[in-house]
Amino acid sequence: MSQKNRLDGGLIDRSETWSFRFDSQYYKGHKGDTLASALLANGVRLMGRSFKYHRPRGPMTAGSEEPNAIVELREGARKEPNTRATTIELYDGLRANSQNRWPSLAFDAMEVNDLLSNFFAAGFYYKTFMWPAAFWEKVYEPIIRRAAGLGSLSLQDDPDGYDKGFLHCDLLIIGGGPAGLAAALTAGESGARVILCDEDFLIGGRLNLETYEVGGMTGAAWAAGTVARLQAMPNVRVMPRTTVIGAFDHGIYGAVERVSDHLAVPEDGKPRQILWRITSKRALLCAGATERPIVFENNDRPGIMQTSAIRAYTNRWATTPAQQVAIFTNNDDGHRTASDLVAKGVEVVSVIDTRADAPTSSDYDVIARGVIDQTWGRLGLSQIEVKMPKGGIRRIKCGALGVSGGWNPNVHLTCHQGGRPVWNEALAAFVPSGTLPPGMTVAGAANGVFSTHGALQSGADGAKAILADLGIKASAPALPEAEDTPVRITPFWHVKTAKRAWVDQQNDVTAKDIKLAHQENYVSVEHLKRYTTLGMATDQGKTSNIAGLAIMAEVAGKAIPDVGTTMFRPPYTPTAMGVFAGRAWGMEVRPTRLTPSHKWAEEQGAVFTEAGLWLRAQWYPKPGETHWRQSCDREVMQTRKSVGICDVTSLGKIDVQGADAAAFLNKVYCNGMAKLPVGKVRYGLMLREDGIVMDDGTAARLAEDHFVVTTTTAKAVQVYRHLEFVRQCLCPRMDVQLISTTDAWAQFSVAGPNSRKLLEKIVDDGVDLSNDAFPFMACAEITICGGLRARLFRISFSGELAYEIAVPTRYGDALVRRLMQAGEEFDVVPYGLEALNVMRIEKGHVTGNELNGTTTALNLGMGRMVSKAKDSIGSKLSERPGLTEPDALKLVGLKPVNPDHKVPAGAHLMTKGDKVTASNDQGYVTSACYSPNLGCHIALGFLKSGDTRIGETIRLVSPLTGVDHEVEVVSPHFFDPEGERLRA
Amino acid sequence: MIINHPLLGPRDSSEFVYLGDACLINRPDWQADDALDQFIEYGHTRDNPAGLHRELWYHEQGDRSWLVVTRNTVTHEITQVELARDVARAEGRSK
Amino acid sequence: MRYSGFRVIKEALTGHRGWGPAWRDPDPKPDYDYVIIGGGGHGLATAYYLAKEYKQARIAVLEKSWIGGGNVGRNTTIVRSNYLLDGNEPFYEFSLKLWEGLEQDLNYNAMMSQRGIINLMHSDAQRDAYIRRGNAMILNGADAQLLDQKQVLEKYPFLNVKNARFPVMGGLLQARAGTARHDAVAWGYARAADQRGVDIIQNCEVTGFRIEGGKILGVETSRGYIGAKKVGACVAGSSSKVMAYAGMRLPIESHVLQAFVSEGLKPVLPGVITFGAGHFYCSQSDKGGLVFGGNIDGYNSYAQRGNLPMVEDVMEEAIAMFPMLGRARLLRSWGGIMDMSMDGTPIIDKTHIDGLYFNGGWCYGGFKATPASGFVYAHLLATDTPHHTATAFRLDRFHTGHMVDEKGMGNQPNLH
Amino acid sequence: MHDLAPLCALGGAEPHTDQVAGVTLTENPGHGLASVAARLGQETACADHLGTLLGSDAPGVGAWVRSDPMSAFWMGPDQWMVSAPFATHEDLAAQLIQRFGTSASITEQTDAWVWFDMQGDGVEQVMQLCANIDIEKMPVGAAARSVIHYMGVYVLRSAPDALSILGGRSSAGSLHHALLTAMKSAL
Repeated sequence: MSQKNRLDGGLIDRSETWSFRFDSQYYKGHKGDTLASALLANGVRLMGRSFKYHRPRGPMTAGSEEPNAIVELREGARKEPNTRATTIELYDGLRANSQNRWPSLAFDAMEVNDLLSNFFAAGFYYKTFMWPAAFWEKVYEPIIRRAAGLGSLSLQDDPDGYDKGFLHCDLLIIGGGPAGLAAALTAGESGARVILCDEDFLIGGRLNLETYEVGGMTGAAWAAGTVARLQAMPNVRVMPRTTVIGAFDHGIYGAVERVSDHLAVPEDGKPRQILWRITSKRALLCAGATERPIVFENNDRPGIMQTSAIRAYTNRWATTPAQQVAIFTNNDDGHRTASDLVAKGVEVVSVIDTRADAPTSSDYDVIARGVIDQTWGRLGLSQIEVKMPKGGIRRIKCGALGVSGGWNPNVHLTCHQGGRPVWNEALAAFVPSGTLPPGMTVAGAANGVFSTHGALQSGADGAKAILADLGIKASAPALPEAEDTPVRITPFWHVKTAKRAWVDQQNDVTAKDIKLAHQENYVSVEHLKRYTTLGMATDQGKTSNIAGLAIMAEVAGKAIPDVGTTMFRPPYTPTAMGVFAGRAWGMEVRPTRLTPSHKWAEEQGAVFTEAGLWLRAQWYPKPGETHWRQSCDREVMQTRKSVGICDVTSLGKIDVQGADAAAFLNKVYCNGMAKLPVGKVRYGLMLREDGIVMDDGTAARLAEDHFVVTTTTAKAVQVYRHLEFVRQCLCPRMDVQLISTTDAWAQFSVAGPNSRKLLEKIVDDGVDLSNDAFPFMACAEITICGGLRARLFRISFSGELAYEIAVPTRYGDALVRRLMQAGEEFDVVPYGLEALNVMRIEKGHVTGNELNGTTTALNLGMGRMVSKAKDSIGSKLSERPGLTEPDALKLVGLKPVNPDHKVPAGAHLMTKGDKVTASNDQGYVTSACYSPNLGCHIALGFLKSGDTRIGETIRLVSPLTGVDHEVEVVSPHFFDPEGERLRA
Repeated sequence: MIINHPLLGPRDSSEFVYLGDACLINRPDWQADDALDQFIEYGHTRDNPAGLHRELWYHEQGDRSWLVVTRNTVTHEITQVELARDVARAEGRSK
Repeated sequence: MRYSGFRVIKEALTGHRGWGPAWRDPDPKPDYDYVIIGGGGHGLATAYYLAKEYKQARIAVLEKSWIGGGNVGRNTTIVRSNYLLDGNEPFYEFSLKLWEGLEQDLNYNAMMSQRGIINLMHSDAQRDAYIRRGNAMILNGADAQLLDQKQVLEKYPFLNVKNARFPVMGGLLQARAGTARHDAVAWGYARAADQRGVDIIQNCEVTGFRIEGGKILGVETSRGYIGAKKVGACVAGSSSKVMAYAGMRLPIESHVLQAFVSEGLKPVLPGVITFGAGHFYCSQSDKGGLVFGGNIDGYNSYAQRGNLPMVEDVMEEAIAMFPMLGRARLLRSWGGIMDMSMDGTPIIDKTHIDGLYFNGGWCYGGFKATPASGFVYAHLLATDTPHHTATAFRLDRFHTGHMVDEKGMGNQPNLH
Repeated sequence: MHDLAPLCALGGAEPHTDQVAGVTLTENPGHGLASVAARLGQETACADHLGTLLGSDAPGVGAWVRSDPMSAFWMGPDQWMVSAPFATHEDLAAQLIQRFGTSASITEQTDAWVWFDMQGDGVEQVMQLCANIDIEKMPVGAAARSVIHYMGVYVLRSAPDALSILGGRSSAGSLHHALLTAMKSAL
């Protein structure tokens, strides 16, 4: 197919001719084209269907405000639904498909909705589909959902990568039109650190779209020259293809750079897009303005577009939507388009100008005080009907119609921090208010300065003001000559009609819908928007909001500013979700922490599990073991029989030093720590200030003024934060210093009757591990394996004679290998989290399942640990009646009456014979396992007055998992209750 | 947001962890006659102003300082940043 | 005027001339029996149930701007009753039952859609906790099912389990949960309340209380003094501000929560699904937009806008669950003021002032509670006794130590 | 001397090295580390000891003073991280305790960290994709604590084209992945 609507000139590179496909049809275009410009050049106006009525649609704009020409770009896993043809950079081999139509774009069965439009008036769905109630999910909604939605996702994982980055500057300039370029030049030459962002791939804004001269050359040439100058400055960063999406607090802006979207596939290792978090001292918004439509009957046909868009296609992309073009305008801008078209040899059949004082022209026919009251052409405009000033109508054949209702400054980013634009009568438009995001100023068309000269000037002035503000001396470059025509506009919003005239084209919101909303008292702008869905489409109302407001103002008999304006919220244009996630997906969602024995454990074929951010060995399968329970039971039995080794490095370790270290720990632990002797370890319970248990662990006193504190794996970070809070905010005159040493030491538990014998083989001479010299709860700094510094703690989570030994992390791998080797004679086993869990449940030791953020020391059976002889965090509030009720939950052990039964965690506890209802709920199971030592399943749980109900048979229910049987309440210390083994 | 750290200068708020109202520095005396009531008030009741708010931020990914930040909860403007330790000392907290 | 399919057809054929205002815009009367402060979902529902269930006349709802503009106007539309604690579950289950008949009751289609919610679980401990919760739900008469990974994948085949940093072990499903069209809930209650004679007065900001001898007499407003026998505050994010007029300090902090919607897409998510290894919840509206959110930003704020780090955090969790969403586009984000209470649970109670009542501290769970909150608040206002499903929502629970801390986070609002 | 063989943080017996375009990333196990925190009221004495050790003033806020054999950077108020060659100072903490006596709390930190050196043309562009540091304005001899993909790090500037990045040792693999990915993307 030939490019029959391709004109001369333009800013496309004709030396590069590319082939692309839209739906089933192949076309040719050039480097520098957008998909929309290339399709128009090929005579294609129909590019999409509307959301509700499936009306045929073509491009209305030439930019990111496009409501109609949205397509599915690319195919397979890279498919991007709802992509604006007007911003898609053409590349060789591009594939795009029309969306939300069936079976084809030209013939869409859903177009039947258009015939039924009377039944689909605004909000109709709030008034029906209610009977019978069950039909909503079963019948009505599925139909609605299938019909709704725009494009479709690939449902395949996005194959491309995204980056996040951080930039800092004195001045961020948003938009590279005349204002932005003049500002960048001024600030750049003054030596300020400048970042210039523009969403377009060709910087210059309207300078690239207009024909008038700047400094004796074309605007495009001046823009290109200026960009080159800026790029040569080391203090200026020019960022094309970069959309500033949001203005956040304190000068932080989000900007998305489309690094690879103009390529078929990103280069190796390169991201598709980058989310830049730009920290700026000041920002200058030079985002330009958007031409708005006039609303009239059937104003949505393919071929009807902004006059500025037609001008853009003509001048920049050397293409026209049709060979006969008409213009409908209420300001001089429409005439610019007419002249540019004539200059390019396109026939301008008529310029219909709503104004009495419309300018005349020798190049084209002008109808002053005319309006368009009807159009024809099902899949593309073929004819318009003009209501003549003196009455009567004239029909004019044309394939395109340019419409101009005036211009709206792009104030969006000025609203991101609550600022609301104000109405400017002269421009008949909203302009930025005084309440801008701190540090932001506005220049050029975005500030209502529409002439090229004015934009250049205000950009330069804006930059100067900012430089002065920052104390940077401004060296202002001379500004080029440019046109300075004033705005001439007579507001005209819509041509009254009983039929449908579109305001929001994508969502099919018509003037009638707005009137209906008013009739039903959805008058507040927010109600209007929500009831009619005006401005809620993917174009975010960029072309529809003001017309909607104007019509509401008219029917409500108010002035436009009294009707109000709607808030614009981030992002400025719809933004790929992937770019916000950056590299954080798949296995990289969060960092992974590895224990010092990880490499060795992998060699053993260990199965790992997630704990905090750590990967910890869950069990170590032996050949022949087919079920994890076999491995787990073996590890437990062998540890209790002889000796086992477990990597416990992930437990938090905090070094606490200083003259007041003991007093400090006495404050943060509810139990006494002050009198802990040097060389001893003590179990400690930390409460939150509200009296609930925060965490538990041990404190080892290595010297009068030196403790090492452990936390649970899960709470290490919170506990450290809490300790710093107490140190700095509550006890600022204590001499205590903190630092985390979690990663510094590889720590292994060596547990079991033979643990002493095993350790004796690796500790250096002179280290006496005998029970007298190194009893239960002793600790010491020693050396092992011929001089390596190590820390030894005689503590036991398993309930066995056990030690924890720590060495500098880099030796952890060697140590575990050495321990295994030295332990061969005892048949030493490594054990994982599952075995650890079984052994601690057998001992009634608590973990996160019991410390669930709602349990008190009392619940845990440790009420007496909360010392009242001193002040400690949480002690006071733990005295509240609700936390000390006589029938409070108490930690108990649970055993099934029938030994074959399980005691599943999460089950609830009831008094025997009670009905299974919430009111009879007596408690719940927190931790459960199979105990190979007891030969049955056992569990820990909380039971009302549990401590007084030992021996009682109660009912265990888990309706969710279909469990209901009897269990016996027993002491939580199932195994070696007297603790003889760990003292052996 | 940007918090102007008294020692380190402007730092992105994502390096910090927020706790709440700076009144949390004024932990009651455990031996006061109405200590329990004081602790209940201290632990739960807040002015929650729409305007200037003195609040505690912890520079977790920085120098581990707790800061008292004076911030407008309507505009998010930050007008003062102090080291919480200095504030606590100035308010007479000791050991 | 009743809404019906027949009516819609009749109006379509006659040019929609017959539709009247959904609610009136009356001027305030000098005094009322009941003044409800706050024209959000809860306030409008309260007025409706007062008028309907407790046959109270002379009721006004005072709204400082436009009704339904608070959290009911911008939320992630999730309706569920999958709570753990006895203080909560009966109330939310009562609410869900009200939702199930809401449209017929209001004669307004709020598009309550019971498409189910799945909370994903990623660890043994989390599974144990979910089993406990699912059991609590069933014990309280709600529905719950435990799904394994395969069952979850049947509903969400594109869920990332292949290279998931946090393995998906399954999920807790409440099939009766779902979503509702949030604006329509406010409008439906407003219209139904209006039809029962409730005066809905917009652009009427309360600026103070008139209190004498410990008893409420009425409220000062931007539209003059309005007398009232009983006043019920129901102002969510503005709770501390309004109750300060009565000299009260609350166990509440106001925080900002952001919510997000994507461009319209053909259906991909059948129901509501939440990420268990962080905080992310997502569904798809009938219009096709993915509606999702995560944590609050975490600092006190009345600014109604959030910041970039939380936006990134939420999207990371979205992509962690559904890597196929990488090329879907975020269309719009909002920030709303959340009245975060000290234990994450609301307060519905009398105050120390006779005739002044308080309803707030909804954190960001208020939408699903709208019907029940209105119902039990109406009950309290009318009878001066708490409704049997809401006895735990007391103002003095922090004194007595009867906190209702669903997440076990303690007295730090930004953790709930 | 003991006979346990050390491993590098990335799991190898030898340090790991990568090269992308003109930038090399090298794991450097050759530093002994210890934190020095002044005791209450001993701030000056502690800073003086550190100064003598470095042959200059103790590093101020955000500064890194390099000297031979000892170097130090500022960690927080009255707190520094001291480094020295591991080969000769594996017992750095013990040595410092002798030096500082009761004027400071000393804690061994050698294996709490993985130390990466990044050198070459383009390190600034790489760092812009990693951490929210104004790297273009970061002078040689500066030390900044920051975050790289959820991991707390210290970034030290040793030369215009050279940075050192210290991260938690247990997450060395994730940090290495983040740095290498950024190098491939930026260079």
